[in-house]
Amino acid sequence: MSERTALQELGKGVWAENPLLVMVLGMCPSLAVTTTLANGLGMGAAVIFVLTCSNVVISMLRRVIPSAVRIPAFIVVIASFVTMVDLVMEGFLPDLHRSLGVFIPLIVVNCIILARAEAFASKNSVWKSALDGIGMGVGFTLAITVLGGIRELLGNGTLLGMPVLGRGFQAHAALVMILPPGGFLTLGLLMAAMQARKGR
Amino acid sequence: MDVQGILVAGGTLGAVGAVAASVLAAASRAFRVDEDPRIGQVTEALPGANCGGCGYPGCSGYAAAVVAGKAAPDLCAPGGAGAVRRIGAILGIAIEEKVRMVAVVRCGGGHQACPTRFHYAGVRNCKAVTLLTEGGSKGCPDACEGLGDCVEACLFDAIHMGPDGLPIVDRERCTACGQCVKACPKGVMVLEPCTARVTVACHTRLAAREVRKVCSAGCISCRQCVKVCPYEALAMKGNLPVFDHSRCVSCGLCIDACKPGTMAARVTPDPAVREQALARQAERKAEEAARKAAASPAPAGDAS
Amino acid sequence: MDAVAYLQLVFWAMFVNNFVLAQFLGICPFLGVSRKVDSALGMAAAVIFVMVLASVITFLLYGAVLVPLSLQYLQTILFILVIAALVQFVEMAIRKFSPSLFQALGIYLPLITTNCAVLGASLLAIKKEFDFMEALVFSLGSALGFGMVLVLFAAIRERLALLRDTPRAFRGMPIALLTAGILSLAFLGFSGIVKV
Amino acid sequence: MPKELRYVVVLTLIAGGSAGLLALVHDATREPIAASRKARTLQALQAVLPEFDNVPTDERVVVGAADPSAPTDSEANRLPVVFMARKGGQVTGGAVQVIHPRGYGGPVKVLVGLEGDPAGTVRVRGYRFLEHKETPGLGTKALEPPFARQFEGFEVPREPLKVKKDGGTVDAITGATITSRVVAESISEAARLFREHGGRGTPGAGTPGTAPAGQADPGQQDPVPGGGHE
Repeated sequence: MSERTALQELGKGVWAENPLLVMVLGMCPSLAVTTTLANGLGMGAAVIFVLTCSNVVISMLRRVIPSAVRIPAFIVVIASFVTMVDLVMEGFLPDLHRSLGVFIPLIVVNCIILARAEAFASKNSVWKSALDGIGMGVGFTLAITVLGGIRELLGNGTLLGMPVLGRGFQAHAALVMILPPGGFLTLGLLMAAMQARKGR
Repeated sequence: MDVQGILVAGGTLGAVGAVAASVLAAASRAFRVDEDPRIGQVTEALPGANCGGCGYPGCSGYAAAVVAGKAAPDLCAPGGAGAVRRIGAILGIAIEEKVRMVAVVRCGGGHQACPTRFHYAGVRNCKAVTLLTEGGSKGCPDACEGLGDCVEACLFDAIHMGPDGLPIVDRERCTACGQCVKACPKGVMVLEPCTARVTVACHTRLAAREVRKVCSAGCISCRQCVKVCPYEALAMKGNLPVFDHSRCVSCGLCIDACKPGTMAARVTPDPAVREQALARQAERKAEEAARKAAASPAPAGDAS
Repeated sequence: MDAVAYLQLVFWAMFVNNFVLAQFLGICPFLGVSRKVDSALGMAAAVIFVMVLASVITFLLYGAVLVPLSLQYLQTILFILVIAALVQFVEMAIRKFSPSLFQALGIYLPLITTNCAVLGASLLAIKKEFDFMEALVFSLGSALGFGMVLVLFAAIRERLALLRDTPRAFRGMPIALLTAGILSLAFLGFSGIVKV
Repeated sequence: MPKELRYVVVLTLIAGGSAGLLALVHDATREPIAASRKARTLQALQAVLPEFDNVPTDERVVVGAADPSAPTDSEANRLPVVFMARKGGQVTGGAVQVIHPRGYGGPVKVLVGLEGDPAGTVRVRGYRFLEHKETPGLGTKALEPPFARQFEGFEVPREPLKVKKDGGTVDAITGATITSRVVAESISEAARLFREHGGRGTPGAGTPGTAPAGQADPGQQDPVPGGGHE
C-alpha cells in the first residue's frame, strides 16, 4: 500500500472507511444515545477526544508494551481518558452528562477505539495515529449526528430541542423512533441508502 | 494539590495492575501449552480464507492438523501448489505437486435446452426449490436450477450466472475449495483436474428415452463420443460417458461427434493437439481395417 | 429477597430489560457472530461464563477496595482492567485444561474484552446497588438474555440468508439491522411485566 | 524471568500512572461536579417550591437514614428526602423526593413540591419525575396539563389519595392508569412525610459539602429528552 498523505489519512475515516456505516464498529453507543441530535453531537465529541488521545498515547508507547499484555495496557489507557471525559463532562456539562448516562463509561469498550488502537496506532507513528483518530472520530460523529437528527425529528418533531415539524406533528410523533427499535430501523435504512449509492 | 490522593489512587490501581500482570505472567508460564511453533508458521503460509474446504475449522485448525500429521499437506485448495510447497518447506518434507483442480458445471440444461415444468415463485434459491418441489422446477430432476446457490457460495467471486441460467466458472479465479459443490442441491458442480478441458456437461440419471423428452442438451447414451475417441479416454458408465483424465488430451473430437452437444469444451482445444488426434484416429482406423482384413478374407468397406 | 424475587430479576434482565434489544449493550458481537447458530451458541456460552465471573469479581473489588479508599471514580478503569485480564486468563486456562472447550470457545474469547455487555453488567450491578446475590443473579440473567437473543437472531439470519430477492441495497448489514429492529419491537411487549 | 517481569512492570506503571493522572483530574473536577449537582437539585426544587430565601438542599431530612442529617450518597439516592423551604425563617413549604416502587417501567422517583405548614393545610405546588422509565407519550402525559391541572393548588387530604379506578377521586389518564396511580400515591406520601418530618429540619441542619440528595442518577436513561423536566 502506498503512503497516504495527511489529508487522505484524515479523510478515510469520514467516508470510505467510516467506522459506523462501513466498518460497523461502535454500534452500542451509536444506537443507544442517538435519541436526539444533541446527544449525538455530545457523544461524538467525547469519542473524538478519547480516540485521538488514546491513539497518540498508544502510538507513543507502542515500542514499550510487550504484546502479551497489550490488550490490558491499551484498555487501561483508553479507560483513563474516558474517565477524564466523564469527570469533566459531569462538572461542566451536567445536562449532557445526564442524558448520555452509562454510555460514557462504555466508550471504553466502544470497539472503534480498541480497534483503531490495535489496528492502527500500535503500528504507526504518533502523527499519523493522531490524524487517524481525528478522522475516525469525525466520521463516527457525522454518522451518529445524522442518526440522532433523524430520530429526534421523526420521534419528537424537534431538532436540538426546537420544534421543526409543528405542533400537530409533535402531538402524534412516531415515538417508536426514539425507542430502541427505532435505532435499529434508522441505522438499517441509513446503511441501505449508503449501499444503494455505492452500488450505482 | 492532594498528593496523598494521587498516591493512593496510583498505588491502588498500580497494585491491581501488578497483580493482574503477575497472574497473567504466572498463568502464561503455568498454563503454557507447548504449541508447536510450526503451527503458526503453517497458518501464515495458508491463504487465510477460512473457507473450510479442507474439512477443518478454519486455516489455523488445518495448520494444527497438518503439523500433527493428521492431515495431508495438500488439502488447501485455495493455497494451491504454492501453499503446499511452503508447508513442505516448513515441515521439511518433500511433497509431490498435485494437479490443480477446478470446479466444472456438469449440466447443459439451461432455460432453452431444458424448460421448467412450472412457474416457480417461491424463495429464489436452489436449495429451497429443490426441497419444496421434489426434484426442482426443471424437466430433468438433475438439471441446474439456475438460482445461483453456487454463485453465493463462492468465496472467490469465481462463479457467475450465464445468460442461459447456467453458472459459468472463471477458471483463473477458481481455487477448487469445494464450497459450490457443497452448496449445489443437485450435484451439478464437481471438481475436475484443470488439465481436463472437455467435460461431460450432463449428469442425469434419466434414461435416454426420457432425456429426449425433457432436455435437448442431455446425454442420450449414443456412444458416439466413445467411438470417436482415438485415445480410449472415454467409456460408458451406466447411461453416461466418463472420462479417464489421464488419457484425455483434450483434442475435442468427441465434441464434434456429440449430437445433442452434451460434450462441452471448457477451453478451446489446441489446433495442434487436434491435428495429432485426427492423425491418430486415421491411424487407428487403418489398423482396424488391416485387422479386419486379416481376420476375414473379404475386406469390408471403410466405415467412412 | 426470596426465590420468586430472584426469578423476577432473572426474567426482568432476560426479557424486559434485555441487554441487546432494550439496552443496546453488546451490539457488536450480536451483529458480528450471529451469522450461524453454531457460532452464536459458542459465543453465548463464552459470554455467560465470563460475564458472571467478571460481575462477581468486580463487585467484590468495588466493595473491598474502592469504597473503603473512596476511589469510586476509578471504577471504569479498574473494572475493564480486571475484565481484560480475566478474559486472557480464562483463555489460557481453558486452553490448558480443556482443549475441546478451547476449540469451541477459543476464537470468541478475545472478542469478549470489547463486549460492552460485560462491562455494562458490572457497572449496572454497582449503579443499582444490588447486594452480592442480586448482582450474581442479575449478571446471570443478563448473560442468559444476551445468549438467548443471540441464538434467536442467528436462527433468523440463517433463514434470511436463504432469501435471494432481498434488494441489493439491503443485503447484509441493513437487513440484519431491520430484523433486529423488529425483534426489538417484539421485546417491547415485555415492558411492564416485571418491575425491579 | 525477565520477560514476565517486564509484563508486570509495564502494566503496573501504566495502570498506576493512569490512576495518578485520574486522581489529578478528579481533584480538579470535584468542586465543579459538586456545584453542578447541587445547582441541578436547586433548579428542580425552584420549579416546585414556593418562594424561599434559604438553601433547601442544606435543610433536608433523609427519612430512614442512619443519620438523617448526614446521609451517605447512597442513602440520599434511594430513601425519601424532605427539603424545607423558608422565607425569613418562616416555613413556606417543602419538596419531597419519594420513590414509588410500582411504575409501569419500574420505580419512579418523583419530586413533589408542597406549599403550606406541616401542621396545617398542605397544597400541591408542582411535581416532576426525577427518574422514570414510563412509556413516552403515555405515562409521560402524567406531567402534562389535562392530568396535571387537577393537582394545581390541590389541598392534600390526610387520607391516602386514590385514582377513581381504585375507588378514589383522582381522574386517571386513559391508557396510563399505573402512572396516574404513581402520581396520586406519591403526592399523598409526600404530604405525609412533609407533615411528619417537616418540623424537624432546622435552619442550617444540613451538612454543606456533601452531595445533595435528589441528584438524578447519571446512569438513568431518559427515554424522552428532557422528559422529566416538564
